[in-house]
Amino acid sequence: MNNGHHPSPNLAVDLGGIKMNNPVAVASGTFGYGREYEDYLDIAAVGAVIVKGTTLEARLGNPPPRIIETPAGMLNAIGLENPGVEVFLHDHLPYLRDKGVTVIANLAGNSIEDYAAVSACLEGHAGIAGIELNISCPNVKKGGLQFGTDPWMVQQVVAAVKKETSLPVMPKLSPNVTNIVEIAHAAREGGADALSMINTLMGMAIDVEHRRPVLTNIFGGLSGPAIKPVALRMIYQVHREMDIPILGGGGIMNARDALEFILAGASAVSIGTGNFVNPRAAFDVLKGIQDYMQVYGVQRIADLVGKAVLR
Amino acid sequence: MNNGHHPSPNLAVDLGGIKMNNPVAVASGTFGYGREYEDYLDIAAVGAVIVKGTTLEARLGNPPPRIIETPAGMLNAIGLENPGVEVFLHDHLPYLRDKGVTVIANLAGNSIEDYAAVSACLEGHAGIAGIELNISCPNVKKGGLQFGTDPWMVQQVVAAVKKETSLPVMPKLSPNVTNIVEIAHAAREGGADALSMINTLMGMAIDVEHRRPVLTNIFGGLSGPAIKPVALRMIYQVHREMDIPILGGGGIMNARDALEFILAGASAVSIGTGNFVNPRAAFDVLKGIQDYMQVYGVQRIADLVGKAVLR
Amino acid sequence: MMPGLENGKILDNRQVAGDWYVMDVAAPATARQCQPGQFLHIRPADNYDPLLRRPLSIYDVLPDSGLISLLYRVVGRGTSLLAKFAADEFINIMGPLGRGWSMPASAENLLLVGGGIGVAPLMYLARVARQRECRVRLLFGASEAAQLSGAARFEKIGVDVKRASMDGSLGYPGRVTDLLNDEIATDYARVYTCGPAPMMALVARWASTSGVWGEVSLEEHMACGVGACLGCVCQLDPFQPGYVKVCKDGPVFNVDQVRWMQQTPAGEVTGSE
Amino acid sequence: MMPGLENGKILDNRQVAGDWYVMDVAAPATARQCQPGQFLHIRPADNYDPLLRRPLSIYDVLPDSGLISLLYRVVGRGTSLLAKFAADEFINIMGPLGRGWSMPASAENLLLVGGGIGVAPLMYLARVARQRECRVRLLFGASEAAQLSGAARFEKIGVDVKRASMDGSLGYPGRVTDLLNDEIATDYARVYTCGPAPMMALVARWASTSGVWGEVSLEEHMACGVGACLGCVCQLDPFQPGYVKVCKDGPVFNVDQVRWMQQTPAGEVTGSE
Ligand SMILES: Cc1cc2nc3c(=O)[nH]c(=O)nc-3n(C[C@H](O)[C@H](O)[C@H](O)COP(=O)(O)OP(=O)(O)OC[C@H]3O[C@@H](n4cnc5c(N)ncnc54)[C@H](O)[C@@H]3O)c2cc1C
Ligand SMILES: Cc1cc2nc3c(=O)[nH]c(=O)nc-3n(C[C@H](O)[C@H](O)[C@H](O)COP(=O)(O)OP(=O)(O)OC[C@H]3O[C@@H](n4cnc5c(N)ncnc54)[C@H](O)[C@@H]3O)c2cc1C
Ligand SMILES: Cc1cc2nc3c(=O)[nH]c(=O)nc-3n(C[C@H](O)[C@H](O)[C@H](O)COP(=O)(O)O)c2cc1C
Ligand SMILES: Cc1cc2nc3c(=O)[nH]c(=O)nc-3n(C[C@H](O)[C@H](O)[C@H](O)COP(=O)(O)O)c2cc1C
Ligand code: FES
Ligand code: FES
Repeated sequence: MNNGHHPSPNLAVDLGGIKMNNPVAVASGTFGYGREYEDYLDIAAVGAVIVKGTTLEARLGNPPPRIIETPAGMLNAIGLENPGVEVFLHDHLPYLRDKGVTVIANLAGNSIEDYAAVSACLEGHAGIAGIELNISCPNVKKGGLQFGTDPWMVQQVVAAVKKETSLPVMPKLSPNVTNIVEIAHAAREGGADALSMINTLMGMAIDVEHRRPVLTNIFGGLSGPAIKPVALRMIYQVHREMDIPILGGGGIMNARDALEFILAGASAVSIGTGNFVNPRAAFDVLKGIQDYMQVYGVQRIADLVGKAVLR
Repeated sequence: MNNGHHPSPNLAVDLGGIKMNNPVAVASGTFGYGREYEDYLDIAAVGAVIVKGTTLEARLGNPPPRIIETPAGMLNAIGLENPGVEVFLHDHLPYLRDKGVTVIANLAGNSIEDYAAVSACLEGHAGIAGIELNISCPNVKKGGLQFGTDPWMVQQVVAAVKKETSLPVMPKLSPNVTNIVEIAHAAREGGADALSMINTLMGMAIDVEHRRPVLTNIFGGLSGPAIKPVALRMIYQVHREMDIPILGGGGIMNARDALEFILAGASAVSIGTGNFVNPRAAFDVLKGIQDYMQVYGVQRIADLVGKAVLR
Repeated sequence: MMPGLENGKILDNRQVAGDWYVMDVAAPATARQCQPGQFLHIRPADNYDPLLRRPLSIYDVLPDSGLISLLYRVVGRGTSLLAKFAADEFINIMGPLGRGWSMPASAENLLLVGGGIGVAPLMYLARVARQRECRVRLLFGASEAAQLSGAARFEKIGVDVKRASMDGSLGYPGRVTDLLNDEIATDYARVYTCGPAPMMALVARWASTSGVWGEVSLEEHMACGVGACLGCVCQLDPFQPGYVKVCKDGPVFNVDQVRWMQQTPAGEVTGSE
Repeated sequence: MMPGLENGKILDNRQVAGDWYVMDVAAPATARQCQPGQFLHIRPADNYDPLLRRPLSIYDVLPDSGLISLLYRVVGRGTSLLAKFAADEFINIMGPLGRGWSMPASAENLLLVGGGIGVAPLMYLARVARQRECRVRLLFGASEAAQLSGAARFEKIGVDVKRASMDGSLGYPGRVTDLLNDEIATDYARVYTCGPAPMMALVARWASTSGVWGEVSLEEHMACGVGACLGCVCQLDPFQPGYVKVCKDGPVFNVDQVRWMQQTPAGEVTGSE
């Protein structure tokens, strides 16, 4: 307990049941299984490590090239390469648990049954704080239509996962939609405990010398500072319409960016591409948020959430 | 006529009836009424000047701040400030016509009747090569839902305008949609002669010191290099599904960018934010396209359209 | 007057006080066209970070030598990059842009009031006015003495400078507008001012109540700089609907066009600091 | 070995031939950790243009003086920015990263084959090998004589260098792999190579057919550099599904792991040029 005149700000966040010591998480697919960044920061001190997207069975992913830089951003088409949920549970989770890392599992699938099954596998495994559902995957039964672009499918998939798990469930919304608020409502109808916003914008790049798409997959997900304005807008839209905790991200590189997200309505933030540029980004962002809170005398991080208002 | 071994490449474009001498246009709202850039380049040599969005009656626009820079982009919330169609026809059009400028009118409204009425006003005025319909406007009769986000409204508004005008009609698609191909189909059903893609992505920015949205309008349109990957993806998606000329734009700063759009499926390109950075951008981009065609021995610009293919 | 685009060659770029810098650029084609009170639209980097140009007033011009001087304060990314330019490097400038000060055609008595970096658009005004044999007095206020060092440049061409500093380190200790109390309005044909909005509001009030013709120079964030994007608008009078474009209709406006508000919330008139 | 993040101080950054540069950086914490064949992930600009880091091989290291040298070719935006750094400026480096060359523990005969800028990861390998009293021969091929000037650095530590230049201006006129014809495979315990993919393929074939143990260093576009993003993968054998991460599993791989194709379309194995 700090009894001084400037008590350290309270940074703890309860993200719909996901308990984080501080509001700065690292985003799925950008931080591996945590270990990869161990040389750069104390991964147990990160608000939450959202591990690489996991499917029921192992996936090889897409053929390279898988990434390409774009103005203030990058495109990726990894194709969900991962060793499958069993390997995650047995090779990676115990290590993270022993280290005291706050782990959020990121799950993906191509059918409602996939999602349900992979979620069920997590039951009984200690050390998972919650589930982030990557719903930007094609639903093979619906001709490849992405789950995240259809409110009904969003509701169904969330509900199916809720049935299989005792963990908090946080669907990760795709920004490639006309009406994000409608999708958010559907997610809550399905039983979402929190929302993660946003996943990547779908984009592409062309190699003008060879006259072909740069990525073998043609399309890729756009991340990085370029997408920050879109992410902020969507979070603001959802936060002003409904009362559900939001994990906000998309282009966060520094504390100022993170504060924009929190003021727009995010209870916590996630850093993705920013880790590649600065492997200590999560640490630096947290430090900057603390400094801001001290300067402005903000006691609890929750006091900033959604506080951007026109006056 | 060039009788040499390397004939000058054929740059002319027929954009669904809009005849352009070359494929490089300047985008609505970024080039005023052309005159503003006269000191920097020969505006009659620009492929087409798409003038500022015009409504039936004059509009004051939004209170400032209206613009803010973002990573590799900018947000704008001008709010369609314009003097109304009559002032355009009498104060601006004659000047452009006398100069020999290829003019595309950009029309906007808040009801189908608005669009029809403002289109009808253009009839009988020489010097307009075509109409670009800005359908990223709220439909007041549908509770402010944007025309461009609903296939049925898109079809209706295009059809209504087609009925009033003998000019080629090119709706400008909003990228803030789940399924751009569906919108494109609707536009063609409505009678669109060409498509303009894309308008701005909806975004926002927050002032963390003052804890308020930066723009008085809260939301603004994101333009500039940041959005290029999204624009390319949408054009590619539409071009591969349907056979309609596309005016492509979104973040074009140089010839390489423009060529990406053409290879993705755009018959011509438009430069918006790029004009602010380089007031001679339209000239420089055209020059760069010509150089590319010479280097690769491309005879007609049309030979490059949609030629990005995986091999 | 034909504005243009020029790669100016930097002759000097020096820190003059704290975060204030003066950059001298050889840009003959542009220099020839410059009028007092106009601005240049400058590209601070040859990349997309930052993307947009930055407007800076024309501080001084020697048209015959093709030289333009800029006085700028480092406040953010763009101006930080400007401060890093070295002699012999090139910088892309667009301009001159905007409607500058209305200049007296012949000898008149002029009062200039500059607050902080707002003194920038007043130097070339003073130079041209002195060439037309005007008597020119500058009330120059800043936060600290070092910033007032530029006063010498004005004095060199015969401007009578009265200094004020907020920290009291040089000249009158306090606000530059307090110096107006010592001025007799009828001594002046014109008053020109640039500085923080509250300061300009006081000068404008002084001018209006004492019937002196006056002009102010305003600021807004800009994209195009040429009147094309409608991004830089400003509502001169909150009780009258409609906007002016600071880049094209201004940046200079007559004091009578502007209705100053006590507060200057977002979207209302603000001026150079 | 603990990789880290360090602001290295640039001691020198000089053009050595055409678009080839050598940068010497004082980065003691990093230098101590470097193993031959590893790479550094470098931030070419302190802004978002470009956003991502750039991987560069460790060309040479003097661990005791905390000095790292990089040899790089200017090919795009990031490397152009690198070339602009001046002495006494700082550059942010992350590393050392990746799995470097498998080093002989004691004196052995080594053959190094470097094609163009692919010679970069071979210098520190040679230095460490020479410290272990290996006999080292380098077949060094480049397009022109100037690029071969770096051979002196190898010779200085007792490496026997055979030169080849495509323009015939120095050494053997033609491809460096032609020099393999003069080599007797049984003379060597190991062969190490880095260069354009077709070159490495020829070296790999020579090693395999003559039964010499060999390693190659591969390249792929990278984001994280630490095995977290799965962006830099490469399919070592087009007939075997599955990918390796060049940044973490490599960049060095055994010649037997890689099945070289005649063509190297997008997505297949490519090597340094
Ligand atoms: C007509 C005009 C003349 C000016 N003359 C001068 C001058 O002579 N000396 C000087 O120091 N400053 C002057 N300014 C202000 C100067 O343009 C800003 O300080 C500068 O653009 C800040 O850029 P930045 O990247 O350093 O700051 P940032 O805050 O990082 O800039 C972010 C964005 O805000 C804009 N911006 C920030 N502050 C201002 C401002 N006060 N006015 C307009 N846009 C702003 C920038 O152009 C940019 O688009 C003038 C402004 C205008 C409009
Ligand atoms: C492990 C490793 C070691 C390397 N060592 C060296 C070295 O010692 N000296 C040297 O000159 N080059 C080396 N390269 C290649 C070097 O990384 C690229 O030339 C450089 O990234 C190009 O950046 P750019 O911005 O100048 O070019 P751009 O083409 O503008 O780069 C655009 C993007 O492509 C990536 N990229 C472009 N070319 C390559 C490439 N060949 N390999 C990987 N990514 C690429 C960039 O990192 C960037 O993300 C190495 C690459 C790898 C993977
Ligand atoms: C290389 C890469 C891989 C990613 N993999 C996943 C993934 O497996 N599951 C997922 O939900 N999101 C994935 N994402 C999306 C990120 O988690 C994050 O939502 C997105 O990149 C936007 O945030 P940013 O701009 O901070 O990177 C990935 C992003 C990148 C760049
Ligand atoms: C300041 C500004 C004003 C704009 N005004 C209009 C407009 O009136 N009508 C319209 O259809 N599009 C308008 N746009 C959108 C542009 O025409 C263009 O579609 C968009 O900016 C994307 O292209 P860019 O990235 O090249 O700027 C405007 C864009 C900007 C930046
Ligand atoms: S900056 Fe574009 S209109 Fe003024
Ligand atoms: S660069 Fe991220 S895994 Fe190799």
